[in-house]
Amino acid sequence: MTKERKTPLLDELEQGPWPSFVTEIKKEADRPMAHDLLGILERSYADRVSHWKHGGLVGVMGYGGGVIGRYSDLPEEFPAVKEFHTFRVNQPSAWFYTSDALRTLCDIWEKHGSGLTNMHGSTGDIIFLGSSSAALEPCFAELSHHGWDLGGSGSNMRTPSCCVGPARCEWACYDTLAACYDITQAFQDELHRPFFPYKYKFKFAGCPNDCVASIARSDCSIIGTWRDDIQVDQAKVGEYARSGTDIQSEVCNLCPTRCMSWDGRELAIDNSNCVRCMHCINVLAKALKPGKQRGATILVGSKAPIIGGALLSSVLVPFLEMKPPYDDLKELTAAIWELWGEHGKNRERVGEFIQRVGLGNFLDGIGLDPVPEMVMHPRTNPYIFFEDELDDDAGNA
Amino acid sequence: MTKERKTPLLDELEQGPWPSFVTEIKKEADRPMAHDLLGILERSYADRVSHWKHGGLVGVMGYGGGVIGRYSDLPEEFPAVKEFHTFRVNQPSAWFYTSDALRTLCDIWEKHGSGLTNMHGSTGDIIFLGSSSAALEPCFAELSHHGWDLGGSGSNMRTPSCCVGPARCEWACYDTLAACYDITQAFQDELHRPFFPYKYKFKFAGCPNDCVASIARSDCSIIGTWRDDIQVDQAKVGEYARSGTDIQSEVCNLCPTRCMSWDGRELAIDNSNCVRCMHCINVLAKALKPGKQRGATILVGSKAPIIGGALLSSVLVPFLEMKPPYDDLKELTAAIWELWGEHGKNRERVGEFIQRVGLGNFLDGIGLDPVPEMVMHPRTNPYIFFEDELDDDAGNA
Amino acid sequence: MTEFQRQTDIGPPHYERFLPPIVKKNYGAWDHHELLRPGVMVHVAASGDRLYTVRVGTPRLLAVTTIRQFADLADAYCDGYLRWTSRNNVEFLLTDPAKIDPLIRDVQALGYPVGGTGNQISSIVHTQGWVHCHSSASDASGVVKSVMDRLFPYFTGSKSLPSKLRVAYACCLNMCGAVHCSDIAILGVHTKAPVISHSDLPKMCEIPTLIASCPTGAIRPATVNGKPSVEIEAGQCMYCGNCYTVCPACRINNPESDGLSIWVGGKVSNARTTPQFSKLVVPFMPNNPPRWPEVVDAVERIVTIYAGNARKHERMGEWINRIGWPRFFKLTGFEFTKYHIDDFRHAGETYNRTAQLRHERGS
Amino acid sequence: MTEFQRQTDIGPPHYERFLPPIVKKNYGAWDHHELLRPGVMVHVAASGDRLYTVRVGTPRLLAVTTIRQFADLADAYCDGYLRWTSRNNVEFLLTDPAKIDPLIRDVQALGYPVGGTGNQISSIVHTQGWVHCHSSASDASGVVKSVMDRLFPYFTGSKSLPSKLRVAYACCLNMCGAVHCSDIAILGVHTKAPVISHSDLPKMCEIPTLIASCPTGAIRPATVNGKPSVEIEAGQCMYCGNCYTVCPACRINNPESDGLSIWVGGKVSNARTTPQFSKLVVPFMPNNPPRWPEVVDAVERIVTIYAGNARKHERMGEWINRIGWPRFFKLTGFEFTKYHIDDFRHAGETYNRTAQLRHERGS
Ligand code: SRM
Ligand code: SRM
Ligand code: SRM
Ligand code: SRM
Ligand code: SF4
Ligand code: SF4
Ligand code: SF4
Ligand code: SF4
Ligand code: SF4
Ligand code: SF4
Ligand code: SF4
Ligand code: SF4
Repeated sequence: MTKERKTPLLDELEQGPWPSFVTEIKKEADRPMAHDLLGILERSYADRVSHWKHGGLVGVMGYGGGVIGRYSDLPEEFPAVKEFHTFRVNQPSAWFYTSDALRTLCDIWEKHGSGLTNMHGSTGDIIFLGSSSAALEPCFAELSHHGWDLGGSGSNMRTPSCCVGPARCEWACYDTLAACYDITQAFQDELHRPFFPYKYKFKFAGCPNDCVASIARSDCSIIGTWRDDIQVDQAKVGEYARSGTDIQSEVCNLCPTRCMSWDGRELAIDNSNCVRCMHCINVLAKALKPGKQRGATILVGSKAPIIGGALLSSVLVPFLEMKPPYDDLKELTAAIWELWGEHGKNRERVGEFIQRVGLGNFLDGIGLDPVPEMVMHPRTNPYIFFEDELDDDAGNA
Repeated sequence: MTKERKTPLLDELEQGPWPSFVTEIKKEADRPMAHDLLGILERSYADRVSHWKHGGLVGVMGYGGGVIGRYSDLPEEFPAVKEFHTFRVNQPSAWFYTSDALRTLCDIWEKHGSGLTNMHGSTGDIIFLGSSSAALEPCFAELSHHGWDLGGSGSNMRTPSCCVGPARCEWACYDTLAACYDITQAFQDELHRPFFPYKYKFKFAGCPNDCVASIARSDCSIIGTWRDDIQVDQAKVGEYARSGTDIQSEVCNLCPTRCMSWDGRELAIDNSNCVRCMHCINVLAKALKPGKQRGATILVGSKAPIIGGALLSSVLVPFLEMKPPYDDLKELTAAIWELWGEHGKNRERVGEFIQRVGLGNFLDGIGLDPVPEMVMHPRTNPYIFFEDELDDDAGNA
Repeated sequence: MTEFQRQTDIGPPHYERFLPPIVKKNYGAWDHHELLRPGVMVHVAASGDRLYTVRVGTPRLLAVTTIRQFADLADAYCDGYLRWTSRNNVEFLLTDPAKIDPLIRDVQALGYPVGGTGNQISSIVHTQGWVHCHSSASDASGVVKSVMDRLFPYFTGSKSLPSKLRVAYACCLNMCGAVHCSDIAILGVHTKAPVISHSDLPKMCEIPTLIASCPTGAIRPATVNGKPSVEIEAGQCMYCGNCYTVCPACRINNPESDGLSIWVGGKVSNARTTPQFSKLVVPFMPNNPPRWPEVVDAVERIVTIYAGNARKHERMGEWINRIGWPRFFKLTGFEFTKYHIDDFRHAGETYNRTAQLRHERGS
Repeated sequence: MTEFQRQTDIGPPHYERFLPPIVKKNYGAWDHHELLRPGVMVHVAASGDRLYTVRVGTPRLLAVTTIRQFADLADAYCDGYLRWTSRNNVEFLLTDPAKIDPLIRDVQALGYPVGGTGNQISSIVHTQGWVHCHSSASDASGVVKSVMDRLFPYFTGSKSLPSKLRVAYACCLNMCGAVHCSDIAILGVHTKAPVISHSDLPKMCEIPTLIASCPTGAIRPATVNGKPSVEIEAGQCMYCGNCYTVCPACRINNPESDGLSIWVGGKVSNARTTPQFSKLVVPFMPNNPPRWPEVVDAVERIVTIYAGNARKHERMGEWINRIGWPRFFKLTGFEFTKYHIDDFRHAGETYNRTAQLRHERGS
């Protein structure tokens, strides 16, 4: 259809055992967009520099997000990718699909765009890579007609995502898929119409293994945990021992609080000192299980480095039952959004906001009591801003 | 001599088993200064506030430090302590005395001052508590006549101090008394004539037990250590085990790197992973000893909180042989003083200076190569100030 | 196009539509799992039902052609059900163990490898690079492909590791991924201050926002050729590119000085040790497309030395903590420079505030 | 007074003049030591020589009368040799074990206790307080005396502890001691912003230095009654008193709002764990001379609970780390408030960045 491109540099990347993104692009290269993408990318490989420019405001009617605009700086040479916007299509919870659903998405995207995707973007969306401005509206119409909606971009709630959880994992301490879906639906307006100081991400992990890296990259990380004792099947522990697991060195010695002991027959756990790290359960998957009183720890504030350095989420609520309709979580979220919405600076993530105003003041603002679980340890510097009503409150219990 | 004072509040503090500072003051209260000190102190106890004012510049001729000026805000009522300055008399290494030397000091101080002391001040000096301005010169003349000199105050080197070390401790990895004495003598000018941005303290500890708290409160902490293997007498380890020490739980399990193992007969140490923490040696004092290749780690920068929060000293030189005449340490000190002297702000301790300019730049400035021992871990944020000559240097080895 | 009924705020389709029947039946009632071989695991439900998963590596960038091929395979072997993982692998979900081998054969025939479970290296979480983003200091997909070609045996399981090892890639300091918390992270870096187009700036950018965007305060207002603009104090710039993000007239991309850095020892899970940031190992390596051999060598070196030295269950950072950073640098041969010493806001918190040190016997 | 030969820069006397002969002989050649009983230990040299030490508690503030008494005792039992320790105890150095008991009897008769070795509580390192310093938020010696009266059995050994427990006191945030790294620290705190004497300020203080002295930038230049002065933004002041240190016209002392705070879990030694700062437990307790009962009770409570719960060799902070801060607050009954959450420069570094938490079974 279009004449073959010379892409000697990219062609190198078709060698080797790992599947090649170049091959993927070439699969669609009989159509202009992928064809020109190969061209402009080969140029980047030669020039060692990106040939994309900032996006500007593009999108679909009534939404403030969901599309990332992109223009090339070589529009004459590669006209088909002069405009090369991406759609962020909100993925289903835990990225389950049927073949039919996938074919529908492929059909739509082949019709309106490059035919290239990211399965998935880092936030979790289905990424449709490369659309012209004109194609945005019709593509969206067709998507939504088939029951698909866009995810987030800009200063709004971003597309929530979750681990596979109870759908296939024995360790899920709450229903990650349901919670993710419920929160996404409950906050459609916040997802689609930017009105926050900056982005706000949710990630739902069913247990402290955190298979969606929620603690590293979500403003609100919901990590499953339990309150009662680890369930132990001593007979099965014995089986592990007999079949070669060194319980002492592989399990007990790696427990962060060393709260387990093994006498060759019984595995004893001081559950009051267990920090629910999952390690023993991970190693002895058939013998040990999380307790039965399950819920989640809510942590806030993680993000990438810019401006003040990367943050991990930190504990806000040590334990929350995660039962539909998730009112506690929604009320907490509303309180955070209200405070941050009013006092957050432009482009200030909630984690940075908390650092600026201080966690203590933040708690005051959202109406939550301080608990020692929120900090690794109490302050070491004596620079305390005592408030006027200083007396019994701050004193001895 | 003077009529008895009513000190009902202070008298309370003569009750109880611990020796009382009030009793000490009363021991000298037949003379006016201690007598009035009781009076003004009783007043503070009643008023719950200090009755001392700032010092102003007082001192002895030719010295910029060694005396802390102090005036009371009740000069009419307590005329004898209207002026109540302290001398800082430089203590001998490790606070060893003969009875004769003490008597000489007492005679001098009884003659010229209140007869009250602190044995010793927190920095290490003998503190003569309470002298009039007029008595300063004659008191100093008599002190120096008898071989005693003043310690530091103000923005200078402060009086160095050291642990008892080789004089009575089996663990001393270098001669703390000699090093402390040598450095004090070598830098007499820096001790007596303030010309630094702020104070600079040395503390010498013979081993990582750090019995002078050097890592917490000296701009330069010299902490003894060793390079080779811990000396082990297995027979004596066995004796400990037989007489009730649980080697596994009391020693092996508390080793920070868990580099020891005990099979009931032999204590094996992976010395390559031993961090010279002293714990095993402390517990098994008769069986274990530091290695034979001894020296010290040099750490810099500790201080109290104001302004930027308290600091602990951090590693500058992982290992230095501490042999007289301590040229390495002196050269290092000279380099630090030169850089900090030129670029340090007024009232900026060297630890704060390093934080402000960055440890990397500080090392450049004093001509020391960076080594990984200086940090707990390499940087986590990507905000690297690359210099122009970026290439092989920063790259792959 | 009005044939389609445009809707808004409907949200994603309900996930239950996509769950295989065996999942619906045993939802929340899984008992345990076993790793059968690299890339293949079984989850056993309390009911006794067994769900087999075959994990397949992808380049993440997928053509619709490929997705359709996957859909066909799902129809052939999995009653049409499949999922993607949080690291961009495809998982085929089977109930019949007899179909595992045929499925694997077909998948491999299409060019996609099976593996990435357990202690294998899984796919590299990565970003857009020169394929789509304007601020990338290097390409993403190309570096990832080059590294994965080399690490391939660790994905398929022909080489094994003491624990999970997560590799991530981001093409600029915005770090669109979990690069800041990965066992090994490759990060695109700019190393020269942006060049300002003073003619474009006034029309493209708001000057106060631009000034506020700089973490180190390197940007100051200035009048250039009589027009309001800004200037950058080069000595204060650490090349983060945030100004470029908010203002296209501050171009930071530079073929000569852009390149890649390598970080290690981060993690996300709470297992054993708390989540940790990645730490700098190699501050800069040149941009050397199409194969970035220096980067690939460095990553392989780290993986090999980790594989040979760490203990079972010990993640990269846990291993390094046990042996200490000095030994890590010695073992890997990378140079420790002043760039490794933090000098940003909380730098002092990383200084080594103890005399607990490993020493080596002198001669 | 010209009878005396004034000299400068002679430095301290050489320590060798003061070393007992047994120390000179065995200098650097000690083999081991044993704690014989509280306050008494023996150091055994490689030569077989045995040096006995008797450790005696003092209030640190000593009258020359007392020092002469100590000198007399040293003559009677120790050939005139004695030393002070880094925590202000006196150590009598004996070679004849038969003299230990008589010495102890004499020392105790003078009113000074023997103890403070091994895992006993040693003397409280402290500062000047109302005895000598202008910026003290409370007295030092009086609080120390009151606390030590209560902790006395832990000094003499009639009560015992799992490990060393170091208590320190400082009367203001200047922290003239090791308060910031002590197992238990008592710290005098101001809790109201300084009151400025605008009439004195111009003559007593340099305004730029004063402004620079404030860690939080709360001090701003102002003209008051036509004269240059400063004003303090009360909401920004955290009462550190640094402005008062540099400028007497910024008086911070206040009988109503000055008081004491309590901190725990610091340490200095590198044994087992690295040196650690002390952490806040009680933000404020009123100044209640002459006995400060609230403070004494709180300290005793902490010591008792530590003594009853920690394991052998476990310092205060090590124990708390093992059980976690939530349990420490629960066991001791102190309230956890927003004041316990750091909000200074590196505050964020103390937030709990993990899901590793202890939970309690619900009902
Ligand atoms: C597409 C995606 C990368 C990918 O290849 O997958 C992406 C792409 C961009 N991100 Fe991102 N981010 C993507 C996930 C992330 C993540 C990971 C996550 O969400 O789990 C992060 C780190 C976590 C976090 O939120 O901090 C991330 C942190 C950033 C930042 C830094 C934000 C910060 O507070 O530091 C920026 C800068 C900005 O917002 O201006 C940014 C900005 C951008 C922009 C919009 C660049 C820009 O300034 O215009 C990129 C558009 C690239 C393009 O042309 O396609 N992107 N970005 C990811 C979204 C796909 C999706 O919706 O599923
Ligand atoms: C006497 C002594 C306390 C004691 O009772 O023992 C003392 C007393 C004073 N110190 Fe100190 N400091 C004393 C050891 C310390 C220590 C401990 C040490 O040296 O090991 C520290 C903490 C370590 C450090 O250096 O950071 C210490 C940290 C301070 C500070 C805070 C310095 C900082 O950088 O944060 C100040 C404030 C200042 O310098 O303006 C200070 C200031 C003062 C002043 C001069 C108050 C002032 O601003 O005028 C005090 C005079 C009290 C008086 O009237 O007698 N003093 N000061 C100690 C000196 C005795 C001696 O020479 O042996
Ligand atoms: C499928 C997936 C969840 C999903 O919703 O997509 C998943 C699934 C499982 N994870 Fe995971 N994890 C998945 C991403 C993660 C991530 C996130 C990431 O890599 O970005 C993490 C955090 C990694 C980190 O710490 O940096 C993660 C940390 C774990 C851990 C903790 C490992 C550790 O010791 O630190 C376990 C426990 C184990 O493996 O023993 C675990 C265990 C598991 C188990 C065994 C859970 C179960 O019983 O089913 C699943 C099979 C694991 C396997 O691959 O062997 N999963 N797991 C993700 C597969 C990604 C992939 O394609 O490779
Ligand atoms: C005499 C003195 C040194 C001096 O030059 O004056 C000294 C002497 C000894 N110390 Fe110390 N330490 C002395 C202050 C310290 C300090 C500093 C302080 O308290 O301000 C520390 C750091 C405390 C901290 O970490 O906060 C200190 C931490 C140690 C340790 C480590 C304890 C630990 O496990 O953390 C040991 C080892 C041990 O006791 O097992 C030790 C051990 C020793 C030994 C056993 C060393 C020896 O073999 O002779 C000495 C007798 C100890 C005893 O009291 O039982 N010494 N020791 C100091 C006595 C102070 C006092 O009067 O109470
Ligand atoms: S986070 Fe926990 S519940 Fe979720 S998939 Fe991973 S191991 Fe399972
Ligand atoms: S879950 Fe973690 S903390 Fe709890 S017992 Fe198991 S290994 Fe220990
Ligand atoms: S610091 Fe070490 S050498 Fe010095 S007295 Fe203490 S234990 Fe002995
Ligand atoms: S000195 Fe410390 S680190 Fe070394 S072996 Fe002994 S306990 Fe372990
Ligand atoms: S990491 Fe940077 S360059 Fe890469 S996609 Fe994200 S914003 Fe763009
Ligand atoms: S690249 Fe970063 S540091 Fe440099 S001027 Fe721009 S915003 Fe500032
Ligand atoms: S701590 Fe403060 S009040 Fe006490 S002596 Fe030191 S400077 Fe003075
Ligand atoms: S007391 Fe401290 S915080 Fe308050 S004004 Fe003075 S210097 Fe500033």
